[in-house]
Amino acid sequence: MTDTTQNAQNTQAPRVTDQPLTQQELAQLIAADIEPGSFVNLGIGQPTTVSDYLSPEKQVTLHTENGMLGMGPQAHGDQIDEDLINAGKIPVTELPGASYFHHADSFAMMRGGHLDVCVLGAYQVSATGDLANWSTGKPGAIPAVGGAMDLAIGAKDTYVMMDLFTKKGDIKLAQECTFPLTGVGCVSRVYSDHGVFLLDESGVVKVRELHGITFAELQEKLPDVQLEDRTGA
Amino acid sequence: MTDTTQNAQNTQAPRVTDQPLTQQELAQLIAADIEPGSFVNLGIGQPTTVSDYLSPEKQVTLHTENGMLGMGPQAHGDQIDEDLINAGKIPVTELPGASYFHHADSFAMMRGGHLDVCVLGAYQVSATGDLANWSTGKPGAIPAVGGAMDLAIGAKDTYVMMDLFTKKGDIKLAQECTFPLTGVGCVSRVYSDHGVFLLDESGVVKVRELHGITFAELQEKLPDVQLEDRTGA
Amino acid sequence: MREFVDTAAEAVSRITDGATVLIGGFGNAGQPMELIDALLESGASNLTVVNNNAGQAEAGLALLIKERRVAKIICSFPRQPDSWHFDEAYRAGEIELKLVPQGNLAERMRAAGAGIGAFFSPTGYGTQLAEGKETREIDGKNYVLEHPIRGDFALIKAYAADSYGNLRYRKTARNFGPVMAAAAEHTIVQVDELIEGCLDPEHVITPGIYTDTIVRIPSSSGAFQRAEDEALAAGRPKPCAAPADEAPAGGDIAPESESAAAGAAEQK
Amino acid sequence: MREFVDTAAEAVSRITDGATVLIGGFGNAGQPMELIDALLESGASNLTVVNNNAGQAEAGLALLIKERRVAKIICSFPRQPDSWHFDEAYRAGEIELKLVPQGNLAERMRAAGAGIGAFFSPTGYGTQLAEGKETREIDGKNYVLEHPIRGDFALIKAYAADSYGNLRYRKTARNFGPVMAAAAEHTIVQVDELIEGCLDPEHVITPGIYTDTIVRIPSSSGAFQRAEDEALAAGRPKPCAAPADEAPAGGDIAPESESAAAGAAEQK
Repeated sequence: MTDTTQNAQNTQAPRVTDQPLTQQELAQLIAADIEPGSFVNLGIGQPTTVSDYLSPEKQVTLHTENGMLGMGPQAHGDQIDEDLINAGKIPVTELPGASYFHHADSFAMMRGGHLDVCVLGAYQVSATGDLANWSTGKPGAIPAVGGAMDLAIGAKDTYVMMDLFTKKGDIKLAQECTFPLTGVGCVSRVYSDHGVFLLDESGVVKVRELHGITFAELQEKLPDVQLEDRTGA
Repeated sequence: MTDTTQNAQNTQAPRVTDQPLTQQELAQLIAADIEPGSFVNLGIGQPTTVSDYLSPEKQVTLHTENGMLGMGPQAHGDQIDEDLINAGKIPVTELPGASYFHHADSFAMMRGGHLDVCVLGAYQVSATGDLANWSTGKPGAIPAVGGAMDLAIGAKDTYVMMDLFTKKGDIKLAQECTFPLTGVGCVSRVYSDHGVFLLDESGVVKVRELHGITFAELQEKLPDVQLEDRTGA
Repeated sequence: MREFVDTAAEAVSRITDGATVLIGGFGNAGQPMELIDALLESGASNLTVVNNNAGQAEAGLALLIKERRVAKIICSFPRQPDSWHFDEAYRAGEIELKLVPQGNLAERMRAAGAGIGAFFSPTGYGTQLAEGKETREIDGKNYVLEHPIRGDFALIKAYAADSYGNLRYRKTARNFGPVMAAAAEHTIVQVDELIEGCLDPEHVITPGIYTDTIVRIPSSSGAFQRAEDEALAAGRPKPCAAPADEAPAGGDIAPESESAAAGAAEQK
Repeated sequence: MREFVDTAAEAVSRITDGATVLIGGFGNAGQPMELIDALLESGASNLTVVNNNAGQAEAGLALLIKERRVAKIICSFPRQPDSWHFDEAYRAGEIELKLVPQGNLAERMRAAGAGIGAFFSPTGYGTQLAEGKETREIDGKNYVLEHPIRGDFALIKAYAADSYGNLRYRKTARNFGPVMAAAAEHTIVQVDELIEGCLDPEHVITPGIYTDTIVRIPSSSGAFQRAEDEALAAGRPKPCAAPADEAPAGGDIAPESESAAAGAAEQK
């Protein structure tokens, strides 16, 4: 967590709204917050949609941990080359300025902190930035971690993109994670449909945005978490 | 020390002669003992001369630790390219099948035990294969190690090529090194003008060849070292 | 001495029961499918296999596992929708699983090839996968001690080998190949192309010192490469190039063009 | 954001007193001479310098040391016939020397770039250079614990950069460049050539993510490369090729020696 621009908000959208953000709005918000010229890894599922809103002028370079910088959009039709896939094993394209490297070099690039941002999904995030996103810990489940633990610590900043609540209504931000950890103190921001939260080792959660939930309602859901209102509302 | 062919002698030359070997004969002997297809690093100075006797049919590939496999002979005239030098910083040539790599990859290749043989010079070698070749330990001398310690452990087998005696007449093979060590238990063979010695962790020195010195004379010079006559003489 | 052989069966013939075999590939890219099939055919059993996954559907590694020839697997992502043979063997207690984060898997093999005794990795610190492992705080950051993973054999796929055993790869099919080639005692490579003469020394990815047995087995990679070569020769963009209006500008010199959109990035 | 600048002076202008500067090169190959000269000119002092050597004769690093701008040097081989400025500073107690075996030097910078907290190296075990360091026996072999060497800045020389900051090198001039580029917070590169467009993604040695400031400074490398390109275009062997009768046969397949793909693969 080396987030030096925790208060930056690159969009002009209001910080407090009555409705939760749609997935598209959330992706747009994250894309707007990514600095021009950044090197970025977008994780499994929802985070991938951030790329739809990265404007070309920002010159953001995408990394895929199976050995490439300068990854382009998904390949279709004649573009498909079975030797050119992303970490989700989906055929992708090559952008100008791309480069290929082997797995050890690729993960060295992440582990060494050379990427600016990783955007990841999560089951749970703790107030101090612990991440749980690789296992629900169900007994008897076959474990599989892939690159999750490497990605968690694989950039200067790790952003989580998630719904704030599970389908059952449990909040996914917590004083401590109850699911098996992916990484300790690694998440610097949570982008959720109900708000944006800035995390650090203090455990005090800075609430940058709130959507469809009030500060008081949020505090009620998180009785053990110290929240700080930074919405300016 | 993983010398599996300690008794191999690929030349037909006699193992015991009255005269010490010339430097050329010694280089020839080492070259003859290097297995066909080997990957070899020849240290700066005398060991370099071994390459003069490596016949093309043996398909020996030379490594230079500044980042190349497939190094050719020294470059002359128009061949000289300042970007193509050996570890002694002398311009060299490129052979077919060559490859270039960076310093970390190059030393990983050595440290990982992928080279078959390193041939190095020495101030002293101990009966158990300790090597001293980087510092005479003179007080006030400016130390410099270069790749010596990496080379010492940088191959499946480390051969030392040296005169058996200093100019002052001291023997350079000893029960224990008195000079600062370059590596511990790393030398498997000593090729000297006065004989060839096979070393291992037992500390019993197997004498494979003797030139211009008898077994009795050698034992007299090395009262504390257990010698075993393998000359067949 | 390096050997060039004619068939996949010959290529894997040295592999004996109980061997540790590093198998390259990430998805289908770089997967030495014909070598794995030959290993299946060879009958070698009680194997330890290192691969990113644990086999998929009814092919390759999945069949090795189905036939209970793999006693132990070291991988990062065994569980997949079509990993039913692994799932069954695992639930039956008939295969041992060592789960390793993908970057640690790569770095541990890199360490094996590079002669590193062990290294402190930040990945996995504080998680279940680091339980029982030595940890250390260095400069205020926490690390886990990780040890090398060596192979008796590596089975990898490269795009081309020259007559000196130097290799080049294609695109993301490079993945584990160079790392495994250096981490194994004996490296067996299937290639699409054998180059008469030699690769450009500047472009060699795996130097011949790391390759032992080479067999040519043409695959679809060759067709993709030929299509690419033809396009470039005709002055057209590579088939795999993103459409021009999607290409982002690079540095400060050519600040034109467009954006990046990744396909779904599953952490497999 | 990556910057392309016009002069060596601009390129090094961020380097301040007390910085740790990794300087590439082995002998003259890959030595960023003009960047070092600019650093001398800049006046930055109290530097920690990491280089294989400690300056030679009356140029570059030797002059930085002569002017006592280097408080500490980390290198493998300071003592040379023409290292008189270092020798004098060292004997006067005016420069601190950390002597590191060359491979450990490279690997410690590699560890810095790769996020490794520390690693066990066999090199130097049982020697003076391991005194005071933690050691450990692993699988019957002895190792010394070595820590990363990071730079605030790296000054390196590459052969060519494209507009995305991707680099390629020439022959043994590659040496420490790729390792230092990844080990430094800010990497400053002098190149002979700026490629408009981009390098072939398969042939990029240092990806642009590792480069920050790039300046074009033509050097003799350009002349050597042009001579090589001309020879290849004319069907002659590269000037640096060993004479045919010195060439050992290569593999089992094509014991003729041709450099096949040289240069042909750059996209522009």
